[in-house]
Amino acid sequence: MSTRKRFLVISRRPPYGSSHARDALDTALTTAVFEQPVSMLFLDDGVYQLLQAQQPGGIQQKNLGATLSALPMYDIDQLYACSDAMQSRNLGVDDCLLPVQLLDTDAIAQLIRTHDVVLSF
Amino acid sequence: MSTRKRFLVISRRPPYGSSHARDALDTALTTAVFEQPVSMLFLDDGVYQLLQAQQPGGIQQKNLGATLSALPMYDIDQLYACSDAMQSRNLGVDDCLLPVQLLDTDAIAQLIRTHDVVLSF
Amino acid sequence: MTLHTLNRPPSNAALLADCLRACSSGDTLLLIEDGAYCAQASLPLQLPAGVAACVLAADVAARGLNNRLAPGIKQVDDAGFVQLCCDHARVISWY
Amino acid sequence: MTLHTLNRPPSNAALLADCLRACSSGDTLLLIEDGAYCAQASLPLQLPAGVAACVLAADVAARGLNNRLAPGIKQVDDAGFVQLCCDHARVISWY
Amino acid sequence: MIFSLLVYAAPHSHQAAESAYRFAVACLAQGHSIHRVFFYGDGIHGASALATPPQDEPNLPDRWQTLAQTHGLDLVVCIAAAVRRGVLDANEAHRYEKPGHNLHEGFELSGLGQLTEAAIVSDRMITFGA
Amino acid sequence: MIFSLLVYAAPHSHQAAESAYRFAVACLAQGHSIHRVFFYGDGIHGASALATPPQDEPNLPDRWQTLAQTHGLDLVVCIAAAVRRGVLDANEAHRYEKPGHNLHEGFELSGLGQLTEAAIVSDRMITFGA
Repeated sequence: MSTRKRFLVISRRPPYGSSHARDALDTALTTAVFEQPVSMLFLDDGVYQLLQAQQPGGIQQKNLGATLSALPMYDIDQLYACSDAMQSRNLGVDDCLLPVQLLDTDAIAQLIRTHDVVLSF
Repeated sequence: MSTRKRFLVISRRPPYGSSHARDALDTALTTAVFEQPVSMLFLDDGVYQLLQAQQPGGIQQKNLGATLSALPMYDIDQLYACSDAMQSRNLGVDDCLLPVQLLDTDAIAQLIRTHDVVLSF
Repeated sequence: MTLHTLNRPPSNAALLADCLRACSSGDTLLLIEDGAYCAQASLPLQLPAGVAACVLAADVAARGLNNRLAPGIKQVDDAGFVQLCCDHARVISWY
Repeated sequence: MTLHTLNRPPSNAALLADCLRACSSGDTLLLIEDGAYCAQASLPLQLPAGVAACVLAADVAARGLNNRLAPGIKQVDDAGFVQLCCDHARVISWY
Repeated sequence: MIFSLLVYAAPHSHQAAESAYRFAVACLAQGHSIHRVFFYGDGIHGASALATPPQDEPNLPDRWQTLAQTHGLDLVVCIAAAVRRGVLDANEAHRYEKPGHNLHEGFELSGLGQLTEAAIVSDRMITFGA
Repeated sequence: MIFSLLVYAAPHSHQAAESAYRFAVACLAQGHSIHRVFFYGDGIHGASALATPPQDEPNLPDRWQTLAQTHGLDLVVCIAAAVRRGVLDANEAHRYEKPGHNLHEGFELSGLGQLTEAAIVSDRMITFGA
């Protein structure tokens, strides 16, 4: 495994309702542990993962927001969110629990072209 | 089980992609076998189940359309479809593999009020 | 009267539309799980006349939506969910 | 260049929109499973310039869509799917 | 009132499986009775004896069994849905010559008619789906 | 070319599980090689030794095993996803003191890192999801 590839993990689902968001996050973390460069792109309802003040104790789940906040510690700092998805949900970067870059349509297509492997959840 | 209840099975998913359509159909058939009056209502992509000429041999699945065609033999002849869902998909009653009554919004709400148990898939 | 539960976010527009068109006056819509996102003030529900909406409190808290709810939507706990089932003749789950 | 596969019907409008906005000129969209419903002439795809669309033949036949396809959308078999993967540098699955 | 529940979602994959359990607990706490919980579709995985979630995630099959013992619920798993997906009791394992069985204690495999019967004898039938 | 597949959907619940198998067959028929098929999320049910579909539905775990034997594929199941959902090999069953195990022969449980590794060494990684 001397080769390095640029990984992009796309996360489109909201947290908690299904395991997609958690699985996307675990995939990104594992990829980083394997010392591959990894970016994350939040699209559609996936941007809801970024909302602050998640308190999932009442539904018997782990806090996904807390895990997301730890991404920079794993050197996952290339975090992107679809600007249209944020705007149509009335979310701003100030509502987010960690810094993300907002991308428009052209920038999303460009981001994809700069990655070797794209895993979507 | 001397009581009789009026059952409504709502089927909203297209055939083949997931097991929802098949499970809705099996539920309706079983309910009829238990001699309960049962109606079926096709909403949203569920109306695609009604399309003629389904040939799922290439995807290793049973023909759902063939099972649907058999519903009247099980005395399930109260079959309804959402007229908006049909129209927006360019489907007419002539495209359907068995006779269904088209219902508008008011008629759908009315149909629900006349049933005791509603099971949706 | 019917209790409608809905557990998907507003992006599942067809589901929400089907649910709302199936509501009659006197019905109640209870938003659960990812349906809690439908309770946000920024995406106002087009409720038919005579239909009330409420949302499961644990799902609101889980998703960090406490400060984002539309004013007309009441939060209920699990006991409230059970009570709503008792108060309506039938329950339809939209998912 | 990227091959995009999509396996949900047009009612999942947000998925289709995300897929199409992620396409660059030279990319190909392959409709599979319930994605075959997106290949219908009655619901024309808004493909970006330079993006071709095709659909998996077995999924078209399964769903009874043979006479309903948009003219510009080519049917491919499983071998064609594999070839499309080879012809593009990466594959993204939209589901 | 008499309730029955239809669980049509798998634990760990969809929240609906956990919502159903929470609802059942609330229902019983208010003095209602639950006639049957019917597991259908992917919901049948909620009856797996081998499910081993991490310590900080609930083990729903265990919890359902405990609830059923305490309150006399009937936990019925659709046999057709379960057998094709790989949840078997000893009988089915024997019938199909499979090397083992994995239906959790306290659950039983039966036909879809048990869903119809539950709907008939209960005042309310609530579906938890995905 | 070297392919790897990510299967993120369960047989009998979503068509994607069957699509993945068909794709693998077509891939091999054209002379490509498949380095690994990685089963994740609900896809892990595709590795159940107890799955018993009706005669007219394909048994995907059996078919994957046969394909793997013939063509030397690596069938890896995400251990974290499998264990919480109730698909165990003998080791995990022993570790968690479970009464049996149900991982189909020809599959192995391993970490999510095997997905990363597969993506690195393969020319193409194709996801079949639900």
